[in-house]
Amino acid sequence: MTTLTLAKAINEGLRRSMEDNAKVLVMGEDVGKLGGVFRVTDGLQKDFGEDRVIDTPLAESGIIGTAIGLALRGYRPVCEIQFDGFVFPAADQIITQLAKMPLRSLGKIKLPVVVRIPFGGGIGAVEHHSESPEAYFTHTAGLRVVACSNPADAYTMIQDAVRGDDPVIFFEPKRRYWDKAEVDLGAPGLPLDRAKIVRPGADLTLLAYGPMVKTCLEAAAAAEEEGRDLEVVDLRSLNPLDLEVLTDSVRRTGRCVVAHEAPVFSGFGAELAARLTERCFYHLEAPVLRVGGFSTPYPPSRLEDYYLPDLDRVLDAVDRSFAY
Amino acid sequence: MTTLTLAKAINEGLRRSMEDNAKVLVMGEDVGKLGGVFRVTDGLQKDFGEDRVIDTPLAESGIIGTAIGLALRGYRPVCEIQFDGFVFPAADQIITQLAKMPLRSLGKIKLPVVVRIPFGGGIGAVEHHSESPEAYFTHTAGLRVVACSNPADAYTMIQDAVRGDDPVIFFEPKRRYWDKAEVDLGAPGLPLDRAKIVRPGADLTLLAYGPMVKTCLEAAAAAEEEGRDLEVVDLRSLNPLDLEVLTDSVRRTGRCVVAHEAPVFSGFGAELAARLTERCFYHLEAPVLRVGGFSTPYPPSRLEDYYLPDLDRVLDAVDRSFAY
Amino acid sequence: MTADASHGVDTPPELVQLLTPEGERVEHPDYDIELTEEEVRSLYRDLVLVRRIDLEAVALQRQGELGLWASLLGQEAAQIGSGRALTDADMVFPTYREHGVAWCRDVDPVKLLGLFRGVSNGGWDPAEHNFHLYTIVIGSQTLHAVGYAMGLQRDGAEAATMVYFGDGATSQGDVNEAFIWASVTNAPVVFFCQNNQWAISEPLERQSRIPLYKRASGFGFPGVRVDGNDVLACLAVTRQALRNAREGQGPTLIEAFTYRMGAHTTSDDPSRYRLADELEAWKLKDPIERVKAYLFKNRLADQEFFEKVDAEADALGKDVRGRCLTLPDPPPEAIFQNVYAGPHALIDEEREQFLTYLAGFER
Amino acid sequence: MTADASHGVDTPPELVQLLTPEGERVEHPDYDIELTEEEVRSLYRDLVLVRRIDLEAVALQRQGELGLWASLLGQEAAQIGSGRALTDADMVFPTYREHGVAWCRDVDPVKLLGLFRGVSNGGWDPAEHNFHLYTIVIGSQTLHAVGYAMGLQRDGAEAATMVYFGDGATSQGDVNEAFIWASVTNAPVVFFCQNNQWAISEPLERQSRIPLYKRASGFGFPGVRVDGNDVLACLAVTRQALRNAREGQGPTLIEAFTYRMGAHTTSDDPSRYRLADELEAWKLKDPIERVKAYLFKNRLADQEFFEKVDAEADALGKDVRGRCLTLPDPPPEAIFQNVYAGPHALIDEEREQFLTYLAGFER
Ligand SMILES: Cc1ncc(C[n+]2csc(CCOP(=O)(O)OP(=O)(O)O)c2C)c(N)n1
Ligand SMILES: Cc1ncc(C[n+]2csc(CCOP(=O)(O)OP(=O)(O)O)c2C)c(N)n1
Ligand SMILES: [Mg+2]
Ligand SMILES: [Mg+2]
Repeated sequence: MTTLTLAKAINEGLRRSMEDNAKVLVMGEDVGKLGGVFRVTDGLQKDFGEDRVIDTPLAESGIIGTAIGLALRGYRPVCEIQFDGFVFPAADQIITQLAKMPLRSLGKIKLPVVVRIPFGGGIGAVEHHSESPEAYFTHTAGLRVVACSNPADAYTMIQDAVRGDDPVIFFEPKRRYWDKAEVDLGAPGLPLDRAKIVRPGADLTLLAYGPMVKTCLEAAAAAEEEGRDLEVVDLRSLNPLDLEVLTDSVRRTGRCVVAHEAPVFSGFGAELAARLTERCFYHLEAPVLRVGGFSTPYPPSRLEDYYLPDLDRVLDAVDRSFAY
Repeated sequence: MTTLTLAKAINEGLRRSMEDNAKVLVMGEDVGKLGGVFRVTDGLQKDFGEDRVIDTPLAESGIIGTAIGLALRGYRPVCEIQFDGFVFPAADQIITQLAKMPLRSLGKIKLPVVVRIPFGGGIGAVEHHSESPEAYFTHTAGLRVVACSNPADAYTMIQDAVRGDDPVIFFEPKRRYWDKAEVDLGAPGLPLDRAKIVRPGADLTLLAYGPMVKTCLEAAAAAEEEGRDLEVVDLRSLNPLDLEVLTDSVRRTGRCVVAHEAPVFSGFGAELAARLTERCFYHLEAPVLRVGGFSTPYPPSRLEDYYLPDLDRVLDAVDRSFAY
Repeated sequence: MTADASHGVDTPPELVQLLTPEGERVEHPDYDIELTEEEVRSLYRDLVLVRRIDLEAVALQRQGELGLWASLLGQEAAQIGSGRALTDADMVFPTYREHGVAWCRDVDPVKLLGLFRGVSNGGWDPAEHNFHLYTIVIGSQTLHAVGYAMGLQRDGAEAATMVYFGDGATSQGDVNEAFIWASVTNAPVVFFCQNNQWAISEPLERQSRIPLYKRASGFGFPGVRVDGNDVLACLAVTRQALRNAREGQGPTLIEAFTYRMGAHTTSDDPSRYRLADELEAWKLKDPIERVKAYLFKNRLADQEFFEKVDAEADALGKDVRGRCLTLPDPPPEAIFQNVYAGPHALIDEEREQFLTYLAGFER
Repeated sequence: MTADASHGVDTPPELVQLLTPEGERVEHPDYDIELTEEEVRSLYRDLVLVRRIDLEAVALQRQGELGLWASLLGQEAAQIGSGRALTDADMVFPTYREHGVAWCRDVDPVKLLGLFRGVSNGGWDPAEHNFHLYTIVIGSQTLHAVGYAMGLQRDGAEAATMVYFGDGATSQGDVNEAFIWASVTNAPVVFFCQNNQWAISEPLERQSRIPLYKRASGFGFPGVRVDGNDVLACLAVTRQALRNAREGQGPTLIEAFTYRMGAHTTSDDPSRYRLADELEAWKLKDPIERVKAYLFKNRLADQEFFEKVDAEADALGKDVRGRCLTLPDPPPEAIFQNVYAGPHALIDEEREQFLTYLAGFER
């Protein structure tokens, strides 16, 4: 067991992947000497060389487009998008090419491209540096979408993402990059498409992923003092969902609150609410409620504490659920 | 009253808008001499000149980006994206600029840009010509998103979209372009953000927009023969939703099926299901069910009849709803 | 003047030509090519056969057998000339109109028809032919080509990639990003732009105010304009560019100056936006006629040869048509196949539900 | 050679310079400028004042008063020279680092600080200053600038737009599309690229293998490289380009060759990727020192003048700091304001729910 920050855990996972397979490449803006603006790729270029850790021109479409080409030649590129808000110039390559080319080829082509995206707010940043664009990708068939929430998961999930033969959008909770935890560098993790009950409970299910897992755990701890026993489930995989675990949890508790930072409207929480309601209709004591960002652009940072769902907002939703 | 196809109705609406306001421009690929690949802009360049009906270079980001610049100078551009699947090169300009600039300016800037997108399948086309990307935009705060379903609405909705001061993503059901109906060229339409009950019914609410409205009306007609009285609501506006009309309908009928062509997973139907379940929890006899495309890329056209929700798939969902 | 004098609005474009429209063989100081009689005849045969496949496809579309077809009529020389310059190890990234290049890469024409018929979105194995799938989103394949070329570099392979795109495509951000990537990495890639003068209804002036081959100068690599209706010149220029790429000299942009003699696709009506005169003028520069004239005048082929090729074309057309008509529709469950390489719970669930639903109709 | 000879890997770039690093006034055949003593002193004052604002902002960030700051240190001449070339009617589209241009457009520096403090994402009225909002998504504003210029054309306005971007930005598809749009429409726009040698940690070689000003030649309009640390040259070259634009001669690309003397932003640590020597070499080319030397040597200003400017800078710094500290946070409900111009049911509902929720804490 080693104590690692989440950023360092991904770094170690990438390093392990690169050691295991010479076809694994890392590419993106400033990923080389600088080690990325969050230092997630720190030291990799020094150890694996400029051919495997590529500082790219400043153009996200180019990053994904050339990564696809490299994958077609047998490489396994791990691309870094510097911040969530800068993934959109690459939207076309991701949505029309990366996601659809394997089907287009009737399975002849595999595209093991991982797109790492530091996402979410809470770091006092300027515009475009605090967003949560996951719903754009969960709706894009052909992609796997995952989000890690803690160092141990991050370490194995990034390796699994790199090892798999499908394109993966890999969300990293940037405000948790500096959170530390014990990581067993030898242990295999839960499979990439499995959810994890991170706190068992009987009264209500809190569903979260990425940065909100910690918030939900805090909310559950606070609720405990009021005598409420909340279960917290970390989705880990957003597409596909681990519906067995989710359905079972919601059927047991009869109540569910979904939390994410992205705007609630047409956000990923809607899918969770709609699908779980279909599956748990007779078990639900209350509608699945959603807590998330407002249906506005991410506000200037002096307002982000109001915008981001925090412990209080989560508990408010819990209260509303129990009011049914 | 005049009989017009849906395509011609939009053409007439655009013409009216351009006559009313000299600042209104039309721009896009092939919108000039050709009149657009669907002839929606037919004749406009001839009558309003090349300065107001602009054949642009072949680049969607450029189309939206320059339209934003023109709007900043006081123009009201109506952009055509040639097909649904080609909107993604413009995703960045739409999502990070068009949608967010008004807030960025604290309201100093208004961006009356309309982005017309012929969408949906059913025309036997090759890849990228049959998609339904609405959920990418409904989740993007700062945009209004509407979809017309018939000539009369199309005629007034396009004018309202052009007249408003917000950016509007305007979806046109391409396989209904040639549907004809009576249009009153003088009458004002329902406000742009209002839903319309296009067939009243008591037993179940069918929610649809764009091309699926017709399919749902057919389904309702078929269900009638089996003694089921289905209400069909045409959303017209996807963001914002006309929740009053929707909630009232679902509370009355106690059952709801949502239909769209886009993949169900993380699609816009999820928002409808989640939100209406919150609002109608005690009235619902069954979960809100969704019928839509599968969670796969749009298939080659020889398979599209299986992929697209048709009368039978809608009725199957209706049956499932009544089975609760 | 510090303003770059080469911004070139005034410089008249040069055109590499080795065979005039009248079938005269001409010299070019930088590009020449030694071909056997047999090789020239073989190029002629290629041109005729791909035109026939194309005509057959247009007819099949008219008869409702294809949803759409993008004709290569007029662009045969650009495609055969460049396609025959490739070695097996080279990798090709086409648009949706490179039926002639597909022919050079031994892709069964019926697979191309399948795409336009709607039985698949692709249909051949790119690795088997070193010919990537058709790409419909304009320009996006240019970045794939550069990425692939970066892979070739890392593999130390003696090969290059060649990517096709149209005049309209040069306006897309992706194509320009591809130029940047290629020049910065010195990737072994040849950008082959078929300037057929039109992007659907838009003439070249809507995309550029200078000749397209000059675009390369802004990115620091060579650009060359070749007579796209001259199969010999296309072969010579492309061969040279590919060789340069393989030898580590980086990218080249080739502008093949040609003409889209047909409609943009079978859905298009060019009479709405261009004059018939233009087509008539280009007919005089037909890419096949000049080779025929050359072969004939120089007695490199006789009537018998031409008849044999025509007969072969007829047979090929018939074969392609016949096999197109019997192309089976994919089974409905194909919708769910190959979306992911690994297992995927959501796809599995939807497939199962769908098959149950379908089975309900059989009861 | 038909390959465009101007692909220019070998051509050494020329640099328009009117004032050497030592403060010598030099002639240039194409660009010259007549300025009164007063005008040169005024430029000097601008340079000093914007550097002071910048230093103050860096200090404020260090003290936790700003979330971030993107320093213009070293780029003052490029920004003041070009900014002072503008007329009131011209419209400017900046990136996030054009504090010097903002100064020329009379934008209150505290409004810039507000953005980096996190009280707004913009903060000034673009129309009031003809200075658009800062744009953070690299390159996207270049298309807005061209669109605006197309509007100017339609209005018959005697004005141009100028758009700023960095060396890194030249790799973005949008920037290249902007070049295409501008050249095809002959729009009155000046592309002002501050090549400060770095895009965060990436040196220019990651973006281009030839001098950036040559990019324009690939699109058919003039490009020019100017000494970006020479305020006179920047003024002269920009003035000329803007005049050309206003007179219907279309776009120009100006590459201002300069250096980012500080970190990319206050979050950055340049010691990880570049050598201190480089900075030392560029310090000798400081944009302010050379003007001072020129004024002093030519007795166009005396010690008193320099002291007065310094005092003014001190006062300005103090004023800016003071007002920054008292910048009020926006009220929470500002989250919902200005998202849409018209009424929007969803926003209204969320605002109401949120305010009710907030009120719950007050009970
Ligand atoms: C991104 C994108 N936008 C629009 C289209 C629609 N479209 C298909 S072909 C075409 C014109 C292409 O012109 P060009 O690049 O010159 O190639 P050509 O068809 O002439 O071979 C357009 C606009 C598309 N396929 N992709
Ligand atoms: C689309 C996009 N991708 C990435 C970033 C992150 N980023 C901010 S500044 C920067 C470097 C910009 O370099 P350059 O264009 O040279 O401008 P400079 O900062 O040197 O003035 C990067 C990569 C961004 N803001 N936008
Ligand atoms: Mg063309
Ligand atoms: Mg820079």
